[in-house]
Amino acid sequence: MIRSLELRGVALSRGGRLLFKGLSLSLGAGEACALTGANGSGKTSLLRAVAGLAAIEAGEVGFGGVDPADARAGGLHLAGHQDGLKPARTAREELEFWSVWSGGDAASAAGAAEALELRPLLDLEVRRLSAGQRRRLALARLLAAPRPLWLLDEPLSPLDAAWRERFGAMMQTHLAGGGLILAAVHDPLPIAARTLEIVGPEMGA
Amino acid sequence: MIPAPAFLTNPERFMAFSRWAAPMFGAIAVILGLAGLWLGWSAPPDYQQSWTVRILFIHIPTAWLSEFAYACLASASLLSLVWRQLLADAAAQAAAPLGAGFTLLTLATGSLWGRPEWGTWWVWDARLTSELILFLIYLGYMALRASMDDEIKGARAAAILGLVGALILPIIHYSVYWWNTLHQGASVFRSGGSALAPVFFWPVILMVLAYTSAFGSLWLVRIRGEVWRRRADAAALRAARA
Amino acid sequence: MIHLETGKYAFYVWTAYGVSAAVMAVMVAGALAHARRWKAKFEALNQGQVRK
Amino acid sequence: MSRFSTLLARETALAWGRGGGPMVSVGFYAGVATLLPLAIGPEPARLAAIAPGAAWVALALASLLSLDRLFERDYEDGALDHLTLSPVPLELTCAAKCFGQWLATGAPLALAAPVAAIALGAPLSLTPLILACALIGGLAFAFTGGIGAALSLGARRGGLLTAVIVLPLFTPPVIFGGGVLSAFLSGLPWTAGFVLLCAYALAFVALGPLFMAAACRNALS
Repeated sequence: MIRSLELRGVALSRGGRLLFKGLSLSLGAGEACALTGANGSGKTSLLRAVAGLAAIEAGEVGFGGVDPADARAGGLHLAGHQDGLKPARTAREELEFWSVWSGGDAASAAGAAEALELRPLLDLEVRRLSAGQRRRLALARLLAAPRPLWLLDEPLSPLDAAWRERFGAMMQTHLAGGGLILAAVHDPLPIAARTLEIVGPEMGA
Repeated sequence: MIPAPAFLTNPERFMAFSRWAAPMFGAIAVILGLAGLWLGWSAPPDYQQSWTVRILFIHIPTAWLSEFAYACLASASLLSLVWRQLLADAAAQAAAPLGAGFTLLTLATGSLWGRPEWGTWWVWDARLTSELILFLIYLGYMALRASMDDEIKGARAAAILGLVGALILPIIHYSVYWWNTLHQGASVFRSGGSALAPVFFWPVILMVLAYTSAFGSLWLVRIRGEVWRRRADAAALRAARA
Repeated sequence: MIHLETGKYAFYVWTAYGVSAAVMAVMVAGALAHARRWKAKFEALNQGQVRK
Repeated sequence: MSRFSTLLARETALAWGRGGGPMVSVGFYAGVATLLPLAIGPEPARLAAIAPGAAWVALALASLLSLDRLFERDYEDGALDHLTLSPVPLELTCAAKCFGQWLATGAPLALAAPVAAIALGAPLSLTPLILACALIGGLAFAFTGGIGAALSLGARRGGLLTAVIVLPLFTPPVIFGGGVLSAFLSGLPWTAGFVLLCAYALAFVALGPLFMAAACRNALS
């Protein structure tokens, strides 16, 4: 169970080019942090590095005593630009698979669909859903299988104002339950959150 | 880190070492080669194999080198994959074209050697067939390297393929020999050296040593080229950002 | 002494040596050209520090 | 264990693609088997000589073709990220993908193999053996092909590259399978070859996923 996230002196490069170095952050339970920075400054790469998909050049990513391998196996959700949903399968099939795969079950999947008002869309094929509906289906995965650390990559972009508000409330409840959120964003998050800007290679110590 | 000698792990030291080592191995290769050929050609014609034994002088070394080069490629891949040695990746990438070249030479000299006896230019003989499959493995390795845009990912993917090749090579050798005994009976090459008259023993040894040091020299030169290529890429990146 | 006359197999023996010489030459030239090309490219990009 | 079975069900369903997957593979297989007599001539004697071998090679090519979407689809749409972030090791996930591939396209191809062999002139008595070989061989082709599919993630011309990487890995099963069929037809003992084919397939069911997972992690990084 992840209680905190520590980044100490993290340096990251992509394709041989240094993105940033010396980045540090400490996030406790119930806290959120917004990652800002220009396009291509490495926000997505940092989220993937925290998730263990990308290797860091230097520094350390700690999960408060929890072994990183265990933390990354079942302790975090990574919601990226791509939602990983198969166009030819129905929303129900996809949501139930991802719910079971992430540790939930059919019931929790139904609950998540209810919370995001996806019930009428469940029997539609994913390719028939709008961008906003697909994003809500992807976000339903976060609710269907509760995991402490949310790594969100511009989660709100395709949502309309009403849904941004409602997802803000869901993020609030997640934090209230002791969860952590690290979100890469362009426009500010609808919840109280610290900000960490990725300036560029010359940032840090 | 593995306690390898400095010139294996540190590019700077390697470049200094290879600057003199490459020409040295080249010179050794030429000397041994001339000695081997002179010794081999001055021996009386071996009556059973008549003159085609002289092709063996340049066939056996390349057959050995095509396997040896892959062993070098695979061990360099292991080093680059497990200990993330950049120099090892350069070494693996440098060994592939040479290995392919020697495999081609083996196929060419092998079919020329057999031509008078078989009456055809190619026979699906066990050794030549497994040489051909080895050539396909080199081709696959180089194709993978060539079609990956991202250098770093391409290097790791190629290292993984290098290890897969090392795993599959003995299996392929076994299955080709099994296939050969199933369909054709004895192989054309009577188990290499043993059928060779003793007078030709030393020339072959000399030629194998000559070709191996030629490979050593060429490999070092190609690794230097790969190091320069990586330095040029880094310089281009720096220039782009400056 | 060296017996150059190679009887009726002369064609195959000399072809084998010719092919070997040619392929080796290509490999040597290729390796040298590869090294020289990238060294020149590096030095062009680097102007200042010329490293051995 | 429910996660693995759910994943296997999903992979099999994706590979099955509402009948599309096997239809394409078997269609290609039938196509190749049809081209052979058109090229070699219809004389039964000549065709019968190559029938088992040709059916076997065509099976290998058909298995090869149905592989290139094995990892690429999940890699491109981000699903591979989520499949990796799970207590189920990536090696097992890769094995599930290959197994699903074998179930959805390998098995139908195995059913088509005897038909193709007989159409090309092989005797009816060969049917049970070629079916068994095609099932086991299909497993070997799926798990070795998976290595090529994973290694060529992110490469240009991925499908063709997979073929070039994987063909050397196909040579042992092609040799063993072909050997078994020709030994059977000429009345020689064929069990040795069959055991070798099974050994090869099982070896790569065990080892293949290790290489695939390493290749996937590399592609994702």
